[in-house]
Amino acid sequence: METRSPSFRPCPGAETLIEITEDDFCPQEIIERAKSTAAGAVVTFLGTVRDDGLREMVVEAYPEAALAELDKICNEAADRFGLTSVYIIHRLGRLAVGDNIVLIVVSAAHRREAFGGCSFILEELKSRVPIWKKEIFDGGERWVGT
Amino acid sequence: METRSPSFRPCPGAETLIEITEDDFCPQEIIERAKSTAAGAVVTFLGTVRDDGLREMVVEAYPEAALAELDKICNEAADRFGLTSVYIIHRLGRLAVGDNIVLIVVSAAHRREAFGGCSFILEELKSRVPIWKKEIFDGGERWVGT
Amino acid sequence: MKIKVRAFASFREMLGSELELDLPDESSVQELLDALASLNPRFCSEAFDRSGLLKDYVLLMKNRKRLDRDSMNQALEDGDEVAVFPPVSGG
Amino acid sequence: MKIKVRAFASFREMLGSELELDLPDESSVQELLDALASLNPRFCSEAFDRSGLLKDYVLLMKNRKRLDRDSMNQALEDGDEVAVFPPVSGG
Repeated sequence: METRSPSFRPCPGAETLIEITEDDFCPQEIIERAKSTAAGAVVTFLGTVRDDGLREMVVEAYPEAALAELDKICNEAADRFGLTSVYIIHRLGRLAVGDNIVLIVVSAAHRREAFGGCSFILEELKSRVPIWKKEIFDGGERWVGT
Repeated sequence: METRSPSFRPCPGAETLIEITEDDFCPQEIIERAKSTAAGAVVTFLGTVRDDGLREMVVEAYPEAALAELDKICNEAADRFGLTSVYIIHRLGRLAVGDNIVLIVVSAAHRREAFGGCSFILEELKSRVPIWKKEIFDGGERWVGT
Repeated sequence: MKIKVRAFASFREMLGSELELDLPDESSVQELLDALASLNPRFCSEAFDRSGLLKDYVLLMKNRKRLDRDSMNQALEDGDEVAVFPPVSGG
Repeated sequence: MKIKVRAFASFREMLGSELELDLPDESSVQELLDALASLNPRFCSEAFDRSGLLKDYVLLMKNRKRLDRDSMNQALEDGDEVAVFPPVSGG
């Protein structure tokens, strides 16, 4: 299942894109889009599957609710940190060790806003967005955070 | 003038690369290098020339001293935040609006270390490393920070 | 009335990802949960404590809006979508 | 003795990027700066206050190590590299 959604409630002035998708993504492509002559700072968070002895990871979402929540977070962050653009891509499905899980790219005029906005989005994503990760080991499996 | 230097005092365990160069860089290439199965988080700062009404920017360095100071910062950050890898590239020479100026890519097991390390390196770079930027406007020019 | 139930993560593994329950008109959220508990004993023991109260960690949404514990007696309407899931862990 | 002087940013524009001064043996950092001031009146007025003290914002390195204001009387040695520059602004 792939769900693509350009942000449906864009923050005035901020360019936003939110995707929840089984496809891998290309950080470079998004970073290039985030660059603009109004922004002097682009901060990127890339989350990948860390080798904690696991064989693979499965990511599941409540896609409609997750997109709506990400969209809210995106607008909150753009307002609060005065961001020029916000891009969020979260992958779904079976992922191997080293695979990309999530990409957050924000741009702003200055570095503090860009760092603050990117880190805020990640924390909110982890605590509010209905997405779950299950780690699969050779000897068993467990849902992360439960 | 191009000055390339693999880090000469690498932090034990952390992969590091420091460059001061006239050439442009490719964030994707560095992000791919920063990814490792030991790291779950890659944080990237890209600084670009913001359009503040300027025509171009000129970046100048005391290259030997700048490389030595960046190397120190790199090792301090790796130690303090337990980073898996640190990459710093700073450009020199004449840059146009929108051009890349600086790239900092760090990886760590967890997001907090990666954000903390990347932001620490940028702040230290701005305050300690002998690199100067001059903004050139249609009506004049000024050295930044003086 | 028909209520669409969507379950995620560990609760999806117990209940299936999507089911439709036929409940008496004006059934409450609590009554929907009771019906789910009676469908699956594992869900019952994972989601409820011994006194029959929903455990704190269980999260609910109605029509994609979070429901808090004060809303358990809220009446549902035909076509409502109720989601039940454990704490989220994205990112 | 020969002292290599490297100047950066606005000071490079006044002094040139690299020059070699021939000073009496055991000249101090202060004496080197006085020599530089006498070379270029603009550097003199930008780097020194009216009482002849180096302004706080002027930064110095000897052999790529920062020199603080306590080291102004330090004797230089033949072949030393002294750098003079305004506050840095990289990043």
